[in-house]
Amino acid sequence: MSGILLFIVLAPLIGFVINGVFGKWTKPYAGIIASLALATSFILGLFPIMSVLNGNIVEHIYYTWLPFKEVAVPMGLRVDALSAVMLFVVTFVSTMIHIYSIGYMHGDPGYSRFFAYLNLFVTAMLILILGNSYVLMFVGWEGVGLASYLLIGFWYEKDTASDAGEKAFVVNRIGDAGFLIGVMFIIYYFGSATYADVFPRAEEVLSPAVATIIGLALFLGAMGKSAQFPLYIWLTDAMEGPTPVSSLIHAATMVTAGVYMVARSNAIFSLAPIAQEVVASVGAFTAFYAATMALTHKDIKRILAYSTLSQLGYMFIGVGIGAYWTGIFHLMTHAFFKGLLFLGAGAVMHSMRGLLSIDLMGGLKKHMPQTAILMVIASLAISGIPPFAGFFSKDAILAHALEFGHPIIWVVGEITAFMTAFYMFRFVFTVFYGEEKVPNLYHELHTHEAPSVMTLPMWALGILSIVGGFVGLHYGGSIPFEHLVTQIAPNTEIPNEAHYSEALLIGVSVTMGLLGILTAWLIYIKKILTAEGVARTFRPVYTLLANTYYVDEFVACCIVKPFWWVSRNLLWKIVDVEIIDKGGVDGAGWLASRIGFLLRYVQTGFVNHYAYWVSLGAIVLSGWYIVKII
Amino acid sequence: MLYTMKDLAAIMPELIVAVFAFAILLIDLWLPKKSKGLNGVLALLGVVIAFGVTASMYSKNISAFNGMVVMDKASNFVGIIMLLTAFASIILSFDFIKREELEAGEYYEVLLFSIVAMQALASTYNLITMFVAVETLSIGMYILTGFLKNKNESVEGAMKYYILGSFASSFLVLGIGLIYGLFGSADLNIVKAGLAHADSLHKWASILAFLFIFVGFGFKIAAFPFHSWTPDVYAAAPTPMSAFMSIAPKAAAFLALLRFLIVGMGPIEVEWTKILWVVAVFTMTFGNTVALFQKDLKRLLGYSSIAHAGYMLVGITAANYLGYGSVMFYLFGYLFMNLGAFAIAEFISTKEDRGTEIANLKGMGYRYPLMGAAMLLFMFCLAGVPPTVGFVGKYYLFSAAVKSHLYYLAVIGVVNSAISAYFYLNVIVTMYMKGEPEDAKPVFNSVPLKVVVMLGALGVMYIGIFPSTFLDIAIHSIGF
Amino acid sequence: MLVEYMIVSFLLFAIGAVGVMIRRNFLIMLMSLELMLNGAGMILIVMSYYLGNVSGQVMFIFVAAVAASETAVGLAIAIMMYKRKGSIDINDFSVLKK
Amino acid sequence: MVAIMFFILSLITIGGALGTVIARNAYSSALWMITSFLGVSGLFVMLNAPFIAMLQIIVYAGAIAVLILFVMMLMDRRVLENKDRFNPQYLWGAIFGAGLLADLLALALKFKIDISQAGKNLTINGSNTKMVGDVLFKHYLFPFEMVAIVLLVALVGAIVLSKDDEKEAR
Repeated sequence: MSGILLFIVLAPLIGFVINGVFGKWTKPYAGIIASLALATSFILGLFPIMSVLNGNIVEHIYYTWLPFKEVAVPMGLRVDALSAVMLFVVTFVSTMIHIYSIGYMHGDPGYSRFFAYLNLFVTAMLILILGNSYVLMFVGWEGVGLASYLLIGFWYEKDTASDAGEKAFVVNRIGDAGFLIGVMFIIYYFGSATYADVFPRAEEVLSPAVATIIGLALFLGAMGKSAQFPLYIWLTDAMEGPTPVSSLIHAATMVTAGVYMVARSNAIFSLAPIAQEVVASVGAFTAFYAATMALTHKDIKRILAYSTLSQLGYMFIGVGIGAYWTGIFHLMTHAFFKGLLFLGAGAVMHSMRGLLSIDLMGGLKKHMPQTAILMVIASLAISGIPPFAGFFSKDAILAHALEFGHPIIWVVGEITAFMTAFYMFRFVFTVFYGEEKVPNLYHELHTHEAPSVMTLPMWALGILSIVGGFVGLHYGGSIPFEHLVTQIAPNTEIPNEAHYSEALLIGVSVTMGLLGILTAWLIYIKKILTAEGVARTFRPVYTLLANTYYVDEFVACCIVKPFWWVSRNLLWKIVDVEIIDKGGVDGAGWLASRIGFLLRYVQTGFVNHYAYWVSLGAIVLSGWYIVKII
Repeated sequence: MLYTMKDLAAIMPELIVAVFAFAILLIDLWLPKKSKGLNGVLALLGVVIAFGVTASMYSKNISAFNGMVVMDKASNFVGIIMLLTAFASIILSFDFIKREELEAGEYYEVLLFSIVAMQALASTYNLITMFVAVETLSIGMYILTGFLKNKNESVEGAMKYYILGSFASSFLVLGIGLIYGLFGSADLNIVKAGLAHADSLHKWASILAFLFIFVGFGFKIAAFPFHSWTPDVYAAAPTPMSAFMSIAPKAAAFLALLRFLIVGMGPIEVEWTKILWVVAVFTMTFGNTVALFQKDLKRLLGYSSIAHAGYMLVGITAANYLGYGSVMFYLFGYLFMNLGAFAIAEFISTKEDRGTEIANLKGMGYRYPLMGAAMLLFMFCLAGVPPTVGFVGKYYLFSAAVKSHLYYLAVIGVVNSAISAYFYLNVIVTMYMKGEPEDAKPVFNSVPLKVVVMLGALGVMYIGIFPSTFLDIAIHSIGF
Repeated sequence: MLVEYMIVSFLLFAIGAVGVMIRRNFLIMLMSLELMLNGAGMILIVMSYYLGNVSGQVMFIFVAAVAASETAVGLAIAIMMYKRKGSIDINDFSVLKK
Repeated sequence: MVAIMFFILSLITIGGALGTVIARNAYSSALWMITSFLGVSGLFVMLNAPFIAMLQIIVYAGAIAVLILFVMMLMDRRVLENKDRFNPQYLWGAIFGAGLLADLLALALKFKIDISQAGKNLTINGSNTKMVGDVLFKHYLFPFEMVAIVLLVALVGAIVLSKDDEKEAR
């Protein structure tokens, strides 16, 4: 088993080396080589997963890093229930996206480079999830950052792309500093960073205050990687990368690393209620905030990017309230349907020659029937409509939020669910239904269905988007997924758990989702039906329709428009662009440049002035002691 | 008082290097113009033999010349660092000297004599010997900085280095004078004994003496505010020499500083840790902040070396053996990353013939994939990204600070290394994401340079992944 | 008398330091450096006298020898400067900055 | 008597130093510097260090000063008589110098050591030179050898830097 475990990580690395070093020669087969490497990983990964399902923990240590006195870091790989889920999700989704990319990236000059980077990314991600210690996790953490950054800037000829890459790296470094501080604290208190050493002793070693500090530091890292408010700014810019990258890295796998890390550190977070509260609140706020953002955008990839932020917020609610398994559950289902949504968007872009605005699209269903169906499936899943996958996971999170005593978060979550359904179906209805908005556009662009090398992986994800949630059903009194994950990440014990009728909660959730879809339908489909001819012919019906129309108007004028306005002008333009983007990022840059400017006065080029500094140093340092003695 | 063979054994590595330096001095006179390259080979040979001797005598512990010279693990460890640096710099110099038509004999001779001085600096407990050694190596460095005497920048660099270096060493002499006045000797063991039962006034006066001596050492290791020569001199000096002087003199000066602090100033540890705390924080922050605005690779590396001196001061400030050992280990790792980065600076300035502006790195990642990948590695290593040696080194430096309960210092260090990622990253961005220059020239091959770069990359990775042996040696090298 | 002797040597040192910091002529800066070094070296002789210990005088020999060789290199640099720009004003040599 | 001698000699020393720093042209600076060195040498004699006093005259006032004067002869007169003596921010330099001096004076005033042995143990058989030689070659042999290297390096360096180059300037 130890060889299999090692080879899971090595297979994509070998792919990376082949495509990276011999890229010139392997170019025509780069995609196939990369996909084969990943498929190998996936298949090999099934063995440890089976073993975990039988109740074992697979852990092998390969060599010991930094063996010095009390701090030794055994480098090994570990598959337990938590990493088994991640392993399955990462290898499966990656394999699908690799296959899809064979079609999508076809003809790109950097074809082999692209696959080399993708393989590098998967290697790092596997190190992140399979590592048996925080140190190894950090290695993977930095590795995925690097790969993501290389992939965002893949089309480096575009200035926006390289800028976005840079931004991603810098914002992530802020988070990474937090993570590193957390890890240093852990090493300081436990004398080790290995999970097997840290978690069993967490309760006896850590006081609540220390646990809170460590938790918050780790969460800062998670905020950077998983793009939580206010460190989310890099994610939307990261959409400059090729669409499969957005799908793989910025939706399905890498961004969930933060959620995984928090769930992994459950022993620490469970000791720190304040840190948990922060995690859940930030998650809830991000979920809501990002959903309002998604309402207004017209660029299909940005809509999906904001939607990703929002869904990540849900996951943080799940892990923040202490029901870690719900967060991981949503992580899994989200990987399926969000991966699919991005691939669908990629297929649309592919056939629309890179056009992104939903204003230009409409009625695409006729030209791309398979994509349309898949997108509807994915949208139903994300909207939380049973029996699609998203329903189970989202419902689990929200139900636990209420049960663990967070009613406000529950309310926010439900409102967000409504908005989610609305913006997703706004997207679906405007793009795939209705009429062509620009006459003859499709004809000129030769819009057609994507090749089957792209649609087949989409179908695979589509099927999982439908059935993937069934592991969250009750089977004989227990939920199998919960049973699996809580072995490793038990729920935080909450005194006086509240009990609510499950049917009612499900009812509310489903209603919210349906309501959102209905609203979108009324606005984007119904509007077309209010042709005046119909109105004149059926006078009594007209009143009804008119009334319905009033509802539309009402919704449009009194709810949607103000909301629109607020979210666009206030939240997006002011908070997002002005405060966070300009104030935060540019402000930091500005401040740094001012400081640097001042400091450059030190280096005037005149040797006299340099001597000033030397003597000033001597004076200040000795003056310090002179003053003390006199 | 007789000096015996034992005394000579203690200065064996110094003697070998010095003998080769004299040999070059003599042989150079008879060499015809076109075979001046032999000087380089001779210098290389000397360094290799001295390396072999140092390594073979590694665990010896000899005190010679009335305690003026000692050979212990620490001096040998630093000796190995210096000789490796010298080895790489000499290899880099081969092409450089040919291209710039420099006087090869004098160049190598001065280089070898400065190595002798550094070896002496690293292996003495006597302040006056330290002073003489510091001056010898400084004079060597002034000369090497000004070696491109047809370039205004080079003359300017030498001039600045000279004035500031002499300025700082005057402070050093002042401090030595005060120490001598207080304890009647410049020998650190006697100073320690005297300081152990000194009254408060004596202690206070010796802190001032320490401060003046620290000006001298701070200048050599480029600590704020004695750093100002660094970027100018690095930019001005011949690139192989910038590489050399960013590592070897620093290593020797750090060891001398450690000896001075641990042995001589041991009894007033509480006080000097406070001073070094402040200096370390300013040094790190200054180096990293100003480096954000650099447009020239060599200047960037100059500021980055200031910042790295700050990180190493963190290890000293921790004042425990983990910290001291980490400094040694960091120096060892720094050797590989910095040599590699400077070699790349040399590479772009010669191969493309366009100087060392960072903008000239454009598209390098694709035109020279192997060199680009190596540079990426060096930058990540300098930024402290795992699994490179930079990460391991910083990890140990900061954990030594944490061990001594200097949490703020550790946090400032971590934040600083996060800031530093930005400008190292900028180099990578330029290499991979800023397009290609229009006037890309065809590739030349310079085997020695590539060898240095590849060895650097190998070292950075290998020590980063399997640091245990090296760590063990480094940590146990400080045994005084 | 110890204090007076120390004050003289410190004055010498400080005046030399001021000279380095305010003069623009390289040669005069060089001379100021000599003053500094001499002032610092004088401490050794003063201490040697008051401690009744001759090693201070020996140390001064080293300082003097080093000062001489330093001056030799400094003068070589002065000649380089003069050859390059026909000036030994340090303000003409301030291209490297920032 | 001793006090008067000390006063005169230190006046010469300090005056010479001030003259060096303030003098308009480099020639007078050099002469002031020689004056100062001679004053220091006189102080050394008072401090029972006749050998070092001679060394001071030979090395500093002799070798170094003469070397500097030689170099001046190579240069154009204009170069040595700058119109701007001081750099524009000289005030800061003066302030830092004053600060340094204040620090050092405070140190001097507080400095206390055991001076019961003052002026003793500096000779063997009445010869200071013998004593110095004895200590130099017995205890300080290693730094002495190092000094040989310093001198050699400086010699080679001075030659290589100042020698004319056939190549065209760039």
